Amino acid sequence: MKSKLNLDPQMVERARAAAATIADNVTDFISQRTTESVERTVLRLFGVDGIDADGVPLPNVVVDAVHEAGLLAGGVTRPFMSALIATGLSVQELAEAVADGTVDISSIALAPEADIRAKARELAAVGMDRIRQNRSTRDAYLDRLDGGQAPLLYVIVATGNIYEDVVQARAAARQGADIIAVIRSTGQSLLDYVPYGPTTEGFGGTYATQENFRIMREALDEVGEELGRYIRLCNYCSGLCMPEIASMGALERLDVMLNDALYGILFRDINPQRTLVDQAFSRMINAYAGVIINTGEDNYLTTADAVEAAHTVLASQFINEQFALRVGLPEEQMGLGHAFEMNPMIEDGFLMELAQAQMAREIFPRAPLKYMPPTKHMTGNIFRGHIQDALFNMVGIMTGQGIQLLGMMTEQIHTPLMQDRHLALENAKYIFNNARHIAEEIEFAPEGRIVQRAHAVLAESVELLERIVETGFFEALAKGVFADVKRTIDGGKGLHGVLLRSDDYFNPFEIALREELGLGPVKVGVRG
Amino acid sequence: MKSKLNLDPQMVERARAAAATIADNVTDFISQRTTESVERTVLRLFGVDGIDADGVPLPNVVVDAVHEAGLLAGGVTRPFMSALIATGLSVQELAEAVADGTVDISSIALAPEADIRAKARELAAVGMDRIRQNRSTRDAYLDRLDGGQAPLLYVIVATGNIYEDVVQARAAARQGADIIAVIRSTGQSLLDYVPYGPTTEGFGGTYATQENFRIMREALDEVGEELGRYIRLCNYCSGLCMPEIASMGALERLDVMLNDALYGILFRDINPQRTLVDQAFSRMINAYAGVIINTGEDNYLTTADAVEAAHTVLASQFINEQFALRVGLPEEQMGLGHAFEMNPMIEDGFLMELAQAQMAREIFPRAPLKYMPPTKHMTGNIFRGHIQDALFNMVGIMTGQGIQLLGMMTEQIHTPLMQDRHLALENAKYIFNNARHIAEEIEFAPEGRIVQRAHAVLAESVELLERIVETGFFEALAKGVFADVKRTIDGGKGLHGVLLRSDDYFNPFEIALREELGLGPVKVGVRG
Amino acid sequence: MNETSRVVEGQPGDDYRDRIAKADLTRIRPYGDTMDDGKVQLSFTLPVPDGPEAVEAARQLAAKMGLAEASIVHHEGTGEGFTFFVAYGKCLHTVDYAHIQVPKVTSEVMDFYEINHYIQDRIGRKVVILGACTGTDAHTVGIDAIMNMKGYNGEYGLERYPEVDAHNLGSQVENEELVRKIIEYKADAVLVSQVVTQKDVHIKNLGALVDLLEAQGLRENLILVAGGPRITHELALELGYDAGFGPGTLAPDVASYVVQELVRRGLAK
Amino acid sequence: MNETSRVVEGQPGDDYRDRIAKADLTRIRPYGDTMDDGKVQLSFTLPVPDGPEAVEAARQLAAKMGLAEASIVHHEGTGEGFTFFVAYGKCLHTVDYAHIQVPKVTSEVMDFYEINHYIQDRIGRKVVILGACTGTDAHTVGIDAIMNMKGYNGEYGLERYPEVDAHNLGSQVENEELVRKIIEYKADAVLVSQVVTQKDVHIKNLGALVDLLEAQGLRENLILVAGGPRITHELALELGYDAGFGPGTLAPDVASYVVQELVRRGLAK
Ligand code: B12
Ligand code: B12
Ligand SMILES: Cc1ncc(COP(=O)(O)O)c(C=O)c1O
Ligand SMILES: Cc1ncc(COP(=O)(O)O)c(C=O)c1O
Repeated sequence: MKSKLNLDPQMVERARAAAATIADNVTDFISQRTTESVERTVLRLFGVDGIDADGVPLPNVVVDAVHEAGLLAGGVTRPFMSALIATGLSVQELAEAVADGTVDISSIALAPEADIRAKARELAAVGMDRIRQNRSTRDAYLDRLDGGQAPLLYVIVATGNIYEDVVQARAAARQGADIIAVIRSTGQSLLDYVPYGPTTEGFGGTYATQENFRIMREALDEVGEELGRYIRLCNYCSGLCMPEIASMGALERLDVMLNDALYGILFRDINPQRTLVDQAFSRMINAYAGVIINTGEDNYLTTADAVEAAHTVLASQFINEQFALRVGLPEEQMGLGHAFEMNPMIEDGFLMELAQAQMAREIFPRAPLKYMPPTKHMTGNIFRGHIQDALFNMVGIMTGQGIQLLGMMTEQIHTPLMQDRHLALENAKYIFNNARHIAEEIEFAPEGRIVQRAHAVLAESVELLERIVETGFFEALAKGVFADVKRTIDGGKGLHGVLLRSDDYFNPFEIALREELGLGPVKVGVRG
Repeated sequence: MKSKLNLDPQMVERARAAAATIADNVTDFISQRTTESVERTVLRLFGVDGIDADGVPLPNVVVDAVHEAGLLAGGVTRPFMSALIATGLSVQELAEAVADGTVDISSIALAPEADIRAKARELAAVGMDRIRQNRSTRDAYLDRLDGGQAPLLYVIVATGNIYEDVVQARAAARQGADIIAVIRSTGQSLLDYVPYGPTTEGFGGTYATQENFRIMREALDEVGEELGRYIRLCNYCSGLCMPEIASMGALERLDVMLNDALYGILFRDINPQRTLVDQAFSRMINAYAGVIINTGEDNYLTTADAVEAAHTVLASQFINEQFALRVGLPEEQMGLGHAFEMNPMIEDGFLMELAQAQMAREIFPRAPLKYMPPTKHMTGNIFRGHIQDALFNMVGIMTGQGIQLLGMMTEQIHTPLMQDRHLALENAKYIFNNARHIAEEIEFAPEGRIVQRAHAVLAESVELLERIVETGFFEALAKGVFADVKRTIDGGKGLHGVLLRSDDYFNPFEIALREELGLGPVKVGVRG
Repeated sequence: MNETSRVVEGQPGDDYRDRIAKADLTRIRPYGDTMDDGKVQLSFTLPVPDGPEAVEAARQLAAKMGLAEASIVHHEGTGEGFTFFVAYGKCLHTVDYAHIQVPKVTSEVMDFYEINHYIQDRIGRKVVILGACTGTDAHTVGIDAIMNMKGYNGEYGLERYPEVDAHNLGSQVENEELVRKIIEYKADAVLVSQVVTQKDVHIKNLGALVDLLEAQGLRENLILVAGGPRITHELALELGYDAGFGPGTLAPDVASYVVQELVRRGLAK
Repeated sequence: MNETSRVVEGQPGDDYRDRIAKADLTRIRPYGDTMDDGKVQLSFTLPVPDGPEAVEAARQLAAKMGLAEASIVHHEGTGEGFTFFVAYGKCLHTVDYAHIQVPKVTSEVMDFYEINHYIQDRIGRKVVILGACTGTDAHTVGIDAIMNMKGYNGEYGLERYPEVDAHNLGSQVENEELVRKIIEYKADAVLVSQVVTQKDVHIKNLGALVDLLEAQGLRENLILVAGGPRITHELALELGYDAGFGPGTLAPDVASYVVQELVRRGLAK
C-alpha cells in the first residue's frame, strides 16, 4: 500500500523503539508475579467449573484455600495436582470436595515434583486441546462460510438478559452484523470472581458467564449456518478477572475480546500491577485461541479532548502493540483501538479524523484496527447522530479499518434498541457498499491539512513515548499522561491479589502456551 | 484550480462547439418568432398589472385583444402605445379600460412610428429602471450583509399557502438557509396566465403570483436584516408563462429562478417552439436582473437511470450554457443543474457521483452549479434517507458545488414539514463545516475508477452532442434523446401562442435589454 | 473475597430456545430490547418557543398518546416560535394482531410465461389493458414501470406481453378522457396511477372516475385497478376499485390479478 | 384562453403578518406545515413478522395513540419475527400550554466573580461543596465538568472558586461512603451525579441517599442537588432533592443556586 501521508519512517521507528523499551521493562516486572485470577484461570483451564452452596465459583474456592494455606506464590497447580494424586478424584470432583469441606487442600502433602509435572502436563493437554479444537472449528467455519469483509460490522447487544440478547444478536446477524459483542453489566469488571450460569439481570449489559458465552455461541452458530456466514462473538476480557474470561472465551470459542493493557488501570482504577500481570497471561490465551483482541484507546477520548489528546491514542497503540508482541500475540490479532470522537462542530474536524484513522492504518498495516464511533458528542438529536455515525462510517471505509464498531443514533439515550441496531447496520452497509473502493481512489494533497495533522500527531506521540521511557512507565501513569488520569503503582483495586512468584513457581499452561507461541521460557532479571 | 480528473480539453472543446452549433441554429429560429407570453411580458414590464372582473389578468386581456385585432405579430407595443397616445390614459388605466370595454384597442389607429418609439422608450425606461434599481438594492445588501458561502444552502417551502410559506421560510432562514425556493402548485406551468394576488390554496406548492413574490421578499428581507444575512428568493420561471414570471421576478427582486431551455418541452409537454422563444426572452430579463438561473438537468434522472444517462445531463448542461450565452447571461449566473440520483444500492455509486459532480465543476468552472439531492431513490425509510442526503452533502462539499438543493429525509412521503427542513439544514451545515476544506485536500488516483468514469461520461456526451448536430436539434428531440421523452416540433401545449414576427416587429424591452447586455440587435437569417 | 451474591439465574445447559420470551399475539406492544417494553420513538414540532414549558408540553402530549415515562431527549428552537422535539416512551396501548383480517389480493402471482399461457388457455384472445396517471398528476415513472416494454427492476412491462394489448396513456389524463379511451379501446382493465396525495387529491380524483364509470354503465364489465406509493388494496376497495397496488409492484403482480379476475368474473369471453 | 378561474384569495398589499395563523395556546397541537395539522413522526418495532397484517397492526397502534390518517411509510422485517416501522400521522390530542406550570430553579444565575462576592458579602466563610458520581455509576465527565478546575465549555469548575471549598469524590461512590464524607467535611451542599438510568437504577440510588440522610438527621441542614443527562428539576424534587440539573449545566448555574439557597434557608452561618 502506497503511503498517503508520507509519514517519516524514522519517526515511526522511534515511537516503536520507545514503546518496546517500556514493554520490556514491564515484562520483566510481570514475569516475577502471579495473581489470584491467573491461578483461577489455571484451574478453569484444567476444567474446574461450577459454584459452591453459597454461589461462590469453585476456582475462587480452591484458590482461596491454597492462598490461605500460604501456597499460592508457587502457583495453584502444585497443591491441586498433589490433591488429585492423593485423593484420586477428578478435577471437578476435587474442586467440589474442597468446596464442601470433604477435602482440606492445605493438609495434603505435596506429591513428588515429577508426578506433579506429569499429571499437570497430562491435564493441561486436555485444556490446550479444547482450545486448539475450537480454533480449528473456527477455521473450518471460515473456510466453509463467509467471514465478512473489512471493515467488519461490529454491533453490541446489552439488554442485561441473555435470552433477550440472543434474540437481538440473531436479528443483527440476519441484518448483516459480522461481530456481536455482548456488553457486560456495569460493575462486573470490579468483581473478583466470574458470575455463573445463564443470567437475566444486568444493568447496561449482561454478565459475562461461561454459560452465557455458550448460549450465545450456539445461537450464533445456528443462525450463521442458516445465513452461510460465520458470525463472530465478542466479550470483555478485562477487569479483575481478565485472564479467567480469556480462558472462558477460549473454551467457548469466542472470536474477539476487548483486552487492553492499560484500560483497567485508567478507567476502572484497578491496580496497575494486577492489570499488567493479568493482561500478559490473558493475552497468551487469546493469542493461542486465535482471538482478535480489541484495545481501548478510544476510551481516552471520552474524558480527554479528541483533538488535543490524539497523540495519546497513538502512543497507547504502540504500547499495546509491544505488550502484545511480548506474549506472542501476532499483529493479525491486534485490533488496536481508536475513535471518531472529535466535537462535530469543529471546522474541518472530518479532515482530522481522516488523518488519525489513515495514520493508524499506515503505522499498523497488518492490524485489524478497531474503529470506535462517536459517543461523547452524541446527543438526544438522533437525526444528527445518525449522520455523525455516517461520517464515521465514511472515514472507516476511506481508510480501510478492520473492525467498525457501529455507532447508534441513540448513543446518548439508552443501550441499543433492536431498531437502533438495525438502522446502524443499514447505515454502515449502505456506505461501505456505496463507497466500497474509495480508499483506492482517494489521495491526499501532499502538503495539505490532513497530511500535516498526521505528522504533528505522530511527532507528539514520539515525544510522549520517549518522555515515558525517561520518566519510567509506572511514574508516568502516576503523573496522569493518559486520559488525564493518575494511577499509582500501589493504588487501585485488586493489589491484594498480586503475589511475587516463588522461585519454584509452576504454571503448566504458561509453559505450554509459551511453547506453542514460540516464546521460549520466562526469563526474569534481564532488565529492570 | 488544478484538474483532478485530467479531462481532455479537446473533448470539452468538441462538446462546446457542438452545443454552440445547436444553439446558433435554434437562435436563428427564435429570432423570427414571438409568443403571447412574450408580449404579455412586455406589458407587465410597462407596468400592466391586475385582473378584470372575471379574474383574467390584464396582460392577457390586452394581448388577447391585440391578437384578435390581428396585430400581435408586430408586437403588442405598437398598438398599445398608440392607444396610450390616443386616449391619454396611463398604462394601467388603459389596460383596465380595455378590460372593461371602454377602450377598443382594435379600433384605434396606429400613431406615427416616431411617436410610438419615443413613448415606448420613455415607458420602457421606467421598467428597466426598476429592474436596475432592484439589482443595486441586492448588491447593496450583499455588500452590507453576509451572502453565504458556497455551496449555498437552498431549501424549498411548499405548503400551498403563502402565509404558511412565510413562516416556514423565515424559520429556515434562521436555521441557516441561504436560498428559499417557493415551489409552485402542481399544474401552474400549464396555465397560460399568471394567477393574481396572495394565494392560500395550492397543491404540492404555492402559486407563483407577483403578490406572493412581494410578500416573501418582504418577509425575507426583514428576517435577513435581523440575522445580518441576505436571504435569496427563488421561484420557477418555466411553463407557458416563462418570460412573464421572469419579469415579475425582476420587478420583485427575486434572486434565483428555475429556468431551463428544455425542461418545459421534455417534462411538461410544452411545444418546443413556444419554450425556446420564451426561454430566450426570459433569460435576457434574468440576465439583466442579475438573477441566477437554475437549469433542470436533474429531472432527466428521475425518468432515466442516473448511471446510464449521466452523459445526457452533461450534454444538456452544454446546451443550456450555449443558449444562455446567446442571450447575454454570464457564466456567473448559470446554475447548471445536475443531481445525486444513482441507486444507493450500487457498489461504488458514491465514486460515480463524485466523478459526475467533479466533472461538472471542472468543465463549468465559473458557474454556480446547482446540485440536486437524491429524490427518486428516497424511500419511506427516513433514517436511510437522511444518510443518502448526507452523502449527497459530502459530494457537494468535496467537489465545490455552488448551490446545494438540500434533500429532505421525507422526500418520498410529503412536501417538507418544518422539522424536515430543519434537519436537512442541520445535515448540510454539519457536513459542510466539518469537511469545509476537503475539496482542497482530496485528489483522485490518476487512473482510478473516478477518473475513468468521468472520461467515459464526457466521451459519451461529445458523441451525443455531435449526433444531435448531425440529426438536427428538433429531430433529435423528436427521437427522444433526452430523458427517453419524444417531442415533435408541432406537438405539445402552447403552439397556438407562437407567432412569426412581422417585418416591423417591435419590442422595446428586447432592444433595451440587448443593448444593456451588449448583444447588438437581433439578426435573422444568418443561419438555418 | 467479600461479595456474597454470585448471580445464578438458571441452569447451565438449559435450552435457551425455551427461555426466549414470546409475544402474546392478542396484545402486542412495541419492542425495544425486552419483550413488551413498549418502546416508541417520536418526533414533532410544537408552535411554542423552546423552554421548560415547551418541554413539559411535549411530555404531556406524549403522555396523552399513551406513552409512559415519556422522555424528551432533544428539543431545539427552530425559529419563529416553534420547537422541535425528539421523544422516547413506553407505549401502553396494545393491538390484537392475532385477529387482524386484512383484505388482500388473493390471486396467485404467475410469471411472464405463465400469464401469457393462461390468457391463451383460459381467455383465448388478447386482453386489453389501459394505463394512465390521471388528473393533474404527472408522475409517470410508476405507471411506466408497470406498462413500458423495458419494465422495472428486471421485470418486463405489459407492453412486452404478447397476449396483452397494452396502452399507456401517459400522465395528466383527465377522467373524462380516460373514459373515452376505455370505450374506444374496449378495455378489459384500467390501471390508474396516483402519486400526488397532498390534501387528498388522489382520493377525490380516484372517486370521481368510479362515479363517471358507473354513470355510463361501464363499471361492471371493467376491472378497475389503482396504484401508487400511498395506495393500499384496502383503500382501493373503499374507493370502489377492484384492487390496489402499492410501492414495489411489478407487472406480473398486476397482470396475474387481472387475468384471473377476468376469468373469475366471467368477463373472459 | 379557455381557463376561467384566476386564483385571487386576498388583496395585494395586505400585511402578511396579519394573515399568519396563530396557535391557540390552550390547545396546541404538533405543527407540520400548516397550523394545527398535528403532524407527528413515529418509529417502533413490533414482535411480528413483516406483512400486511403487521402493517395493519402498526396502523392500529398509531390510531390508538391518537393519530388520524396514520400512514405506515416504511416497514421492514428485521429478522427473528420482528418488524420495524416508520409512521406519520395527525395527532388529535392537544395540550394546554398556556396553563403549564413547571417547577424551576428560580435563583438568579450569577457569574464566577459575582458568586464569590456573594459568598464574601452574604455568607462570610467558605462554602463546602462535595461532588460525587454514586452507586455503580462510573461516568465522571459530568460531575467533573461542574467540579474540576478546568471546568467545561469555557466555564471554570467549582475547584477554581476561591470562596468554595470543593471536593470531587469521583465515581462509584457508595451512598454510605458519601454520608461519611458529608460528616467529615461538614458539607453545606452535595452534588450527586447519575448518568446510567437503565432499569431506573438512578431513581433507586438517589432515593436511597435521601433515606440515609434523613435517618441520620443530616438532610435538613444540607443542600442536596442531583444532576445528569436524564435528571430534571421536577424529578429531583420528587425524589426529595432540593434541585436537579440536566444536560448543559455549568458550574455557575449550580453555584448560584447553592449560595442563594444557603442564605434563603438561613444555613449561611
Ligand atoms: C420523479 C418525481 C417527480 C418527477 C416526475 C417525472 C415523471 N415523469 O414521472 C418530476 C420532477 C417531474 C416531479 C414533479 C413534481 N412532483 Co414529484 N416526485 C418524484 C419522486 C422523486 C419519485 C417518484 C418516482 O418516480 N418513484 C418511482 C416509482 C417507480 O415509484 P412509484 O411511483 O411508487 O410506483 C410504483 C408503485 O407505487 C406502483 N404503482 C404506481 N402507480 C401504479 C399504478 C398501478 C395501477 C399499479 C398497479 C401500480 C402502480 O408500481 C410502481 C413500481 O413498483 C417523488 C419522491 C419519491 N422518492 O417517491 C416525488 C413526489 C412524488 N413529487 C411530489 C410533488 C409534490 C411534485 C410536484 C407537485 C412538485 C412541484 N410543485 O413542482 C411536481 C408536480 C408534478 C405533477 N404535476 O404531478 C411529492 C408528492 C407529495 C405528495 N405525497 O403529495 C413527492 C412525494 C416529493 C415530495 N416529498 O414532495 N416529481
Ligand atoms: C463517556 C462515556 C463512558 C465512559 C465514562 C468515562 C468517564 N470517566 O466518565 C466509559 C467508556 C468508561 C463508559 C462506560 C460505561 N457506560 Co457510558 N457513556 C459515556 C458517554 C459516551 C458520554 C457521557 C459523557 O461523558 N457525557 C458528557 C458529560 C459532560 O455530560 P453529562 O454527563 O450529561 O453531564 C452534564 C449534565 O448532565 C450535568 N451533570 C451531570 N452530572 C451532574 C451532577 C450535578 C450535581 C449537576 C448539577 C449537574 C450534572 O452537567 C454536565 C455538564 O453539562 C455516554 C453517551 C452519551 N453520549 O451521553 C455513555 C452512556 C452514559 N454510558 C452508558 C453505559 C450503559 C455504560 C456502561 C454501563 C457500558 C458497559 N456495560 O460497559 C459502562 C459502565 C460504566 C459505569 N459503571 O457506570 C449508557 C447509559 C444508558 C443509560 N441511560 O442507562 C450511555 C448513555 C451509552 C449508551 N447509549 O448505552 N461510558
Ligand atoms: C478495552 C476495554 N475493556 C473493557 C471495557 C469495558 O469494561 P467494563 O466491563 O469494565 O465496563 C472497555 C470499554 O468499553 C474497553 O474499551
Ligand atoms: C428547470 C425547472 N423548471 C421548472 C420546474 C418545475 O416545474 P413545474 O412548475 O412545471 O412543475 C422544475 C422542476 O423542479 C425544473 O427543474
